[in-house]
Amino acid sequence: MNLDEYQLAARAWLEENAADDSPESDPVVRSKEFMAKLYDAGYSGITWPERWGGQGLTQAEERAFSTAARDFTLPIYVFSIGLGMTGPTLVDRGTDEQRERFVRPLLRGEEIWCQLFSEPGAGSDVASLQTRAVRDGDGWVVNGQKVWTSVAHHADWGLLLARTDVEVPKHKGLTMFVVDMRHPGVTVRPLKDMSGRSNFNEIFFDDVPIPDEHRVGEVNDGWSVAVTTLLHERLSISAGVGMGTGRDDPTALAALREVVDTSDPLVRDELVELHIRNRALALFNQRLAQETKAGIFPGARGSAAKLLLAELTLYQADLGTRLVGPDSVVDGHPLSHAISLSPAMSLGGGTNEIMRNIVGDRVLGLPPEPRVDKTVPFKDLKVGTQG
Amino acid sequence: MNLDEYQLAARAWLEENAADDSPESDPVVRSKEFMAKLYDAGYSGITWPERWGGQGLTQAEERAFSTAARDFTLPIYVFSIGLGMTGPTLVDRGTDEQRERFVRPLLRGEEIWCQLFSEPGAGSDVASLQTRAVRDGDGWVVNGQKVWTSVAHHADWGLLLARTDVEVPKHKGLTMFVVDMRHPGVTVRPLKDMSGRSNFNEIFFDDVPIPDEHRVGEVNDGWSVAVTTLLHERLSISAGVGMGTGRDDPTALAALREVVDTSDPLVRDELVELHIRNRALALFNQRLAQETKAGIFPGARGSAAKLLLAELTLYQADLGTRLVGPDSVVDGHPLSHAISLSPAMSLGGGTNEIMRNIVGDRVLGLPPEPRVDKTVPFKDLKVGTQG
Amino acid sequence: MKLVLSEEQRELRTAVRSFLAAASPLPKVREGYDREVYARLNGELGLSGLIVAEEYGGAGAGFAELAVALEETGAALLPGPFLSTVFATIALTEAADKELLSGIAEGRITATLATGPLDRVINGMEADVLLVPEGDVLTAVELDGPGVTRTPLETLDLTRGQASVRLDGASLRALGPVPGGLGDRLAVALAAEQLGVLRASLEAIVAYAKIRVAFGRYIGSYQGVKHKLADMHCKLEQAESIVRFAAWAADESPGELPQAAALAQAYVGRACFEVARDHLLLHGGIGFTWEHDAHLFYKRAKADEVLLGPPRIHRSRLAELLEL
Amino acid sequence: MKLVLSEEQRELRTAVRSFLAAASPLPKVREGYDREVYARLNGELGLSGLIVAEEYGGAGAGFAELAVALEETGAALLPGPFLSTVFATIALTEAADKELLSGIAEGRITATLATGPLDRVINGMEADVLLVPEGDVLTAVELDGPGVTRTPLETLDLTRGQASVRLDGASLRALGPVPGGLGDRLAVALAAEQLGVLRASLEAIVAYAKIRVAFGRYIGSYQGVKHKLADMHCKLEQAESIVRFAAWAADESPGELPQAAALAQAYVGRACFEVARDHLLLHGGIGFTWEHDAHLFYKRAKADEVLLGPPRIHRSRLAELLEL
Repeated sequence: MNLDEYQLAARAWLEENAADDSPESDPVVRSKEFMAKLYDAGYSGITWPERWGGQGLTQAEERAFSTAARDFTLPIYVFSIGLGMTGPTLVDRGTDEQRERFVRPLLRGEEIWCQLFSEPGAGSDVASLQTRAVRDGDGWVVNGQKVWTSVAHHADWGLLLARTDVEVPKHKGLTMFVVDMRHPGVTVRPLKDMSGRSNFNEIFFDDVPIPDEHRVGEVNDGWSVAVTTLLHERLSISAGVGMGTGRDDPTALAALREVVDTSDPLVRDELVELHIRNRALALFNQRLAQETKAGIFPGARGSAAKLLLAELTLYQADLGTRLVGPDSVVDGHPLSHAISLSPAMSLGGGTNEIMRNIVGDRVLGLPPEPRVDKTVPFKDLKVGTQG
Repeated sequence: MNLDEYQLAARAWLEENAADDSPESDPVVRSKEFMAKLYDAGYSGITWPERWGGQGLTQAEERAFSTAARDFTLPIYVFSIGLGMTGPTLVDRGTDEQRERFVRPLLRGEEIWCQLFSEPGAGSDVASLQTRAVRDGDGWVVNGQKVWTSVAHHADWGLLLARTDVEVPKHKGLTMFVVDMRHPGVTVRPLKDMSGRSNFNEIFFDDVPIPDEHRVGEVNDGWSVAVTTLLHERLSISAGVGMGTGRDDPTALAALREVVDTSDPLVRDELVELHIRNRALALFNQRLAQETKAGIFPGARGSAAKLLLAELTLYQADLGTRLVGPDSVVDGHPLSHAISLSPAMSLGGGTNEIMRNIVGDRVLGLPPEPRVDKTVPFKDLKVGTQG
Repeated sequence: MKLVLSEEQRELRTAVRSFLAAASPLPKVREGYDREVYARLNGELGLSGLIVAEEYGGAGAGFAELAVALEETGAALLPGPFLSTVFATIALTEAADKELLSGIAEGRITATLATGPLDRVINGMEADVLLVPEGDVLTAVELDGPGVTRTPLETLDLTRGQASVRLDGASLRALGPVPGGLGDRLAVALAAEQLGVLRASLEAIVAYAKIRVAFGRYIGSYQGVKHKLADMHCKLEQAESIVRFAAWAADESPGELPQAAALAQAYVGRACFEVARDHLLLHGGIGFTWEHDAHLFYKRAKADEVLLGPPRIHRSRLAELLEL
Repeated sequence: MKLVLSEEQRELRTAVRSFLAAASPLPKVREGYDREVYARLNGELGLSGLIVAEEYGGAGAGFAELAVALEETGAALLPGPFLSTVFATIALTEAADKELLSGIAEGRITATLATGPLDRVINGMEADVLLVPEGDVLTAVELDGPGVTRTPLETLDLTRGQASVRLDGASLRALGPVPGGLGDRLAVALAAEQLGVLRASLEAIVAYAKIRVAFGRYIGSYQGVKHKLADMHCKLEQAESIVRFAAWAADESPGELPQAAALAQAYVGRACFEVARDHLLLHGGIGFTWEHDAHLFYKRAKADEVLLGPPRIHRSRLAELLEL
């Protein structure tokens, strides 16, 4: 079967199996059922090793499937962290026992995963995290707080980055673990964002035990494991697998031109600007995709695309409200929701400042900032918010 | 005589004495003649101490004179550095002998001054300069190169900042001198700027002797003297004494509206934006002036005004060329000259980045950058351009 | 032209600022309109009668003073019908209604003004009286009177509500002519509030940049943050200068008022939103949370920017006034 | 749609780039048009005949290849009538004049095209032939023929001259119809050159930021510089994507060409000037000197931005094409 046939077959399967959204049923149950079907059809873990439950195929098939899936909204949201980040990390860095235990249940939609890196005091500086894992007999005990955790309230397992040594510089005292999210010492509290929705959680760990078999990578080598995860996160965001296509975006040109006065030349020119910025970024993204297909990997240049998307998102919602005027901010106008959510893309997955640093350092090869935090023992380092 | 009378008298005197520009005569001769008249009339060094040739009056009289002078273009350009920077520095920090020797000849228009701080390798980081002054018997000998020096080709004296100790950190090994610009070891070479004009010079010092009596301030305390000079420079720029009013500016709204198609709503809106930015800055400058009059000194907030002026200058010339189109860049169009000169304000007197640092550090009180250059002996410090 | 506050104006500012800091801190702001705070605001500081003529029991102050007060209520995101009552008071200039004006001056009556269709009236739920310009005539209706239905609207701005008002047989009382230049004066009043929102946003993020650490350094020490804050400060300086000018023009120079008012909305409205947005973004993830106050300023700034219409109307107005 | 260069296109790029680096470095650029460099450019690399059909002795290549070449001549600020000859070649699409086209392909004839009034013709002093669209008909005139007076103009752009051409009894030879979409193709060609100017400007300042020290650190390590350079890189990525798209549309998708061409001028023209400007500013004082090359890029970028008319015309065109 060549790639085109693969894509056609995938499309046919999706039309059969992904069409009915049955929105009245429980979304988690629906997700689990769909993942099981996906697994049975051979579309779960397309590029993952066969030995652990994947299909052992290449990026080409993965891309063909994504292309086929573009017109569908696959109900796999609760598995996005597992499939995009924690699963690939275990495949790359886990022990065989861990792969055996965790990968197949993930691919079959039996177990939901979340990722536990971010902390309120650390922010962009992930490695300055303060959650502690302390030796306790053969295992470990965890105490601390995590934040910005998607799907944690559904999760069975979490990939947890914790501090295991405060006497060494911050990057050198971290260890990665798999933690049981069903343990009673784990408290998941929904975190309301500025739009009033709760898409994230805060997690509190109160003497949560972890067996040493659930350690991923060496003790104090957790940062290198986290780098693997974050790499997968970035790939996953830029690929946007299974995410919506923004067809109903109230800030898009198609939507705005219907509700604004296009007889006003100034309004028309604003819409032209919107078109220009959209096309510029869309073509850049398409070029990156074509390059990837041709074997040129975008690497840190993907951070430029992410930065541009973040700025475009802010710009579009702002423009929409300015064009529509007073009506846009009352009575549940879709633009009202859009303007509330528009900062999200500039904050999640690295702030715009972090993206600019990455582009400057890794794409342009500029000299790094002098770092004050690379040699100081963690216990002597300033972190978080200092009154 | 109250302030209004003072201002009226000044205006009457200026109408009598500053009206005829006689552009055919030598501008330096004209400047010197005018300064002599200004001195005799009691308008030279209005706030400077009487003992050294000034009038011993207050900022109020100074401001009244400036207001009266607003409609005149006083032919004092070659004295601007002396009156605005080097003279006040000598009044503040010179010895009585130096004040006696140098201040009155400056105020009477007999001697022209330039200021010799900037170097090609130092740029914004003035204190990293490399021109050396070495002890030689009772005096000093200077070797090195200075740049961006206005009126140096006419100057009799220069206020020179030179390195006298390379074993200490960069700010602590500088000394200030008065140097004889007529000495044969001083070479003044005009420096052509990107518009093709030569408003600045490069200066080369080749074994130029300086007697120790011409040292200003203590040995190795030159940086504190330079700070005094730079403070006067900023005040002098923000006051804009005797400078043109931009009446003939081809990038101003008044000029542009005459040459563009204002029947196009998009063009009109661009002109509205130009108006908004101009008024915003003009009103800010007026507020600063009113505050100064009321005894609230702008301090580092003046750097915000300078930054805004720099950006406005770039924006206006850019806008003008965009509105006028192809004709604006050929055949000596005034906008062609304006676009060539428009970067000047962003580079002279501190770059926009330096201005933002000043506003951030001194107005907003933000924490400083970690500094790597404050403790290292100068000889071990990276400076200039490193291949 | 007067761009610097007088001694008395500075005292007024200090008084309003300290009062609001104590009586209406941000956690309280989230709870919405508090009549008791208003009673004290009016009783202790006389704010409701600030620009009401002395003959109606007000302080007879000018726009310069009003701008000082609005800057502070804006900075504090004071909820409730303060701005709307100011709008109404401005509208009553030529239709001076003794009962209404002295009620407002005493703090007994709160009011609002229809600045657009009645299906979005600011503080329509809290105000007692709604003023509606009907052609050249200013009319009034009691909002809790018969024939009036008001429904609260879901609003982006969590600190200033709007309501949809339906009049069905309600009696509109004609008060007199709509004053000339009403829109200009509303624009200046709103710009003063926006200046406060801008200033408070900048102050909040500057304070945070001095205590928040990333990679072992205060974030305010990074030029990526510092230079942005410097640019925001430049906007503040210009916005304040424009508001002082526009307030002075409203008081002293009617000929300059139209341009000054359009300039104020065109510049200050935009600057306020940009600063509030960047202040939120520079807080990082915490600024995106409901618990943090950043979004309150961001949303107020956006709601204010479009309060009097799509912002381009102020620019078009300027184009006309400049005879471009 | 093809946005990535093929192997052959990358080879062409390398060839042109290395040739220009050796034959026309920036110090030489200041000396102006060098016929010998052109002879080699056309002889060794066949650039003048790149898009001339094979039947007229050209390479018959497409806009994708042309864009590669123009990007490099732009990055090198190659002086002389290269772009103008490209413009003329494009104009000759439907009026294929064997003598002219094979002369161009052989590198024997340089040409230019009137893109506006004859009192400003790019490379009017250097070109041999001027093409003038007269209504629907393309006409040609020998620039050194009788009845032609040309006067060099003082131009902002020091690396591309313009001339005022006066025709006084000169014979205009009619060649055939002006091709449809001529303006679009010129816009794409110019955008390719602008991409080169943008890229070279960014490369120059990135290189400088790695060697210039201020306050004991490389200036590129300051976020004030680094973040600006990152934003400039974002513009480069988008500009390149748009140029590839527009060149592809010119070759393969005539229906998409008008929008792509207007987009290319609207985006790339602006981005090119902004990057060239910021590259000059970030050099500090040295960038303001005549000796430094920064101003050459800055001036070319500005001249290119307005070459085909005030930039707003491209935006208006987009508005029309989008049926807004």
